[in-house]
Amino acid sequence: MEFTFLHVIFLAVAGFTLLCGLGVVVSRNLFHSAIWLIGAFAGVAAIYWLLEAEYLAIAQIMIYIGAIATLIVFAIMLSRGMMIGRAKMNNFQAGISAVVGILLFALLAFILLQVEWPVVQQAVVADPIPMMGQAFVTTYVIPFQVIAVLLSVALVGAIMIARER
Amino acid sequence: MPIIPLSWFLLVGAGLFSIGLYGALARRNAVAVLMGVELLLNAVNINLVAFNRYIVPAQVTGQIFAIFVLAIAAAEAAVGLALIIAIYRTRDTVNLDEIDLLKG
Amino acid sequence: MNIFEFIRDPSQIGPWFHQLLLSAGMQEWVANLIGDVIGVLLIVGAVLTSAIFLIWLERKIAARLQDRVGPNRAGPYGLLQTLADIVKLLTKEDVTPDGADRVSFNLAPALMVMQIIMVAAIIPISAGLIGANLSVGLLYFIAMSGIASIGALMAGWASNNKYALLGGFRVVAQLLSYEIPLAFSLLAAVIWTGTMATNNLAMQQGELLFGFIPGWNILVMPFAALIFFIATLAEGERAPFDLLEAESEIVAGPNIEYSGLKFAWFYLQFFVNSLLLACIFTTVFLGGWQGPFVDQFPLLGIVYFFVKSLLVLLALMWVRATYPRLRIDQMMTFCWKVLVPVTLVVVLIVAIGARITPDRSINAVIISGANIVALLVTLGIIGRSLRRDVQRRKAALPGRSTAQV
Amino acid sequence: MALANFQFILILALVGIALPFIGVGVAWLLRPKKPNKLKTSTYECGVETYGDAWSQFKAQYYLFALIFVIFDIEAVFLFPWAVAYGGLGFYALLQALIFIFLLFDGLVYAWKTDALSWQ
Repeated sequence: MEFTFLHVIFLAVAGFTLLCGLGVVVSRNLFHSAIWLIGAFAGVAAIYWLLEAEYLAIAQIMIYIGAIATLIVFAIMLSRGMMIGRAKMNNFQAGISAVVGILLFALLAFILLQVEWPVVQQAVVADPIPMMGQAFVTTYVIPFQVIAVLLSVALVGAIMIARER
Repeated sequence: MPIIPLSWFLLVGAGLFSIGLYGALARRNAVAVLMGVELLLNAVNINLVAFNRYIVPAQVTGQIFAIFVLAIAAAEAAVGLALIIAIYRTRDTVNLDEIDLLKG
Repeated sequence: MNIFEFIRDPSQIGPWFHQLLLSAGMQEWVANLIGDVIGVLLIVGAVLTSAIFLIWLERKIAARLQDRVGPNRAGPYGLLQTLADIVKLLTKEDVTPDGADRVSFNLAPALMVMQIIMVAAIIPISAGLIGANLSVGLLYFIAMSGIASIGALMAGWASNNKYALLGGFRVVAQLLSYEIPLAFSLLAAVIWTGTMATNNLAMQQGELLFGFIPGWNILVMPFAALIFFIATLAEGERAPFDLLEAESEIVAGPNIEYSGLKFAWFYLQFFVNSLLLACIFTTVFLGGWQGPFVDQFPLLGIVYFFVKSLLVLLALMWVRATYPRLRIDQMMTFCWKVLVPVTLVVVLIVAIGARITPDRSINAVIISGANIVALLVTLGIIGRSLRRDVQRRKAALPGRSTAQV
Repeated sequence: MALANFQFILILALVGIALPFIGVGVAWLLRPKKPNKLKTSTYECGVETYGDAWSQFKAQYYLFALIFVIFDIEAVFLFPWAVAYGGLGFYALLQALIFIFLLFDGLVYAWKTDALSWQ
């Protein structure tokens, strides 16, 4: 296999993403966790772009960084004092969880390096965005409408729960 | 033509999934657990898009699935954080091992 | 390639330079990398130099509108004022307050600057003369404003100052709220033009309706353009929506604890952001670089583009220098109870109108008419509810004149 | 094409995030550094600072962010639809109308429960 500049970019992006992911779970300060999380989201967006899914990369930045991360930061700030590193950030099963995580990664890595994936050597479609738009209102029209229902139910539910009475 | 091997992307996905799992299992704070869950969903999305790119590059199925996952993740975060705020308001804590009302 | 070709069509310079590097024996990826780095440096340089000019322009125009002189000491017409300010800001002591969170305190201004530099990449100043003509252009622009709100929130939190945190909350609430009408008025334009890529948007607007009217989106959907303009005022944090720096209430917004160059970055973001918003308005609604004879001489596109953008920017400055500040409840109510529903209606009008007849010109007239009707109806409803509001308050406060209400 | 754009945007992002730090570094060489207790204390309009700022804030802000998130996702679904709209039939318009209507519902609910008015 030839090692190109693209591989270097990929390794840098992947390393950045995993580093930020680790930062999220080990940081003692919850606000710093949120900042690491934003970094991880940006890294995942870059990975999407490397997979030539431009639209998804931007949707990731828009929804995860622009919306979900903001929500998380708001929630952190709304709950006073919970972002200052208290004595314990982890619960009693932290050690076991770490072992489970490492074992899971080893298992997954072992499996997916064994499997011979049926990779197709082909360029992506030239213009995926209209294809997606079309799929939303034809092939995937039921999930599309179910998502609309889900979103409005989530909106109603969350307002009901979070409102100050 | 894809240059980077598919397994590299899958490895990143697996790594992020394991990290997210650790975060979701080990953290005490409810918001931190939620962040771990978001990492899990992201890891799954990487796999969806990678399979789309390498196995059915002529279609956009994987990307569409990933967008649905994105939407569901946002709904989950919105409701989850609303719950956390409501619990914080009544119980003055967001540590999951102290929220044990159902244990009676 | 001869020099006249360049002058006629400056967008040829990129491919020409690429060929030059390749013929010098470079590998493909090295040539690409060098080309990209030069492009990036050009964009960054353009952002920084435009900021210097813009700050002077804004101060001068605001002063003239308010019957003052404005900067007039440093250089002719005070042109060197901004340079003097830069020297001052560079040599100012940089104070980090006690108890500040150092990581986020330093990261916040970087995010603000990153946002404007990223957005500058998708501005087509002439046919094909653009940093990156992304197929997701407009959505990319919307996504980047999310980075600015994270930056503001970070700045507010990191300062460990109550005013800063309150300012951060306010600015984020404002940016998020007004992003919805912004995004949906852009959606209306995308429905009509059928593309999100900024350069293609400008290109599409070159079509002539009925063979002689320019097909600019502002003519097809004046109401959507107006909504976008209002949302622009809020996204640019300009009066009447400059609540975040309400000096009398919360001192200066999330950047209160910043000094020296870090403050300068916030300042720069504010001014360049306005220019970029004006550029996006020009690209989406005013036909971008379109104008007479632009097909023969693409260089003219640059002139047209900058004239249009500066006119929009002038309108933004005019509003800023003229109107008083809104209260936060008025601002949020106006966004969610007026702009958002109305924007959805405009999207529906454009979506339905684009399908009524097979002839685009006739559809454009129908959409345009429906837009104006919707605008008048909206104004009527707002007027009636305002009158009712005044009457209710008058009834609640007997014996007082209306002047105090 | 996507990858060529990616490289450009990546370099742009890196330069964009590095530039402010470079600027601050240059300023660090030039500026005076004499912090004292009074200078680095938190600004609070001349009065002594009481407590830290990391205290609790209104849930109202969260509600607006929440409604924003829902509409943001709606935009992500509707933009590809808008790009494809020219080549789609009447059915596509109908489906999008239902989609927008369902979310409009949520907005109406928020309006009716007064979540949209600033208290």
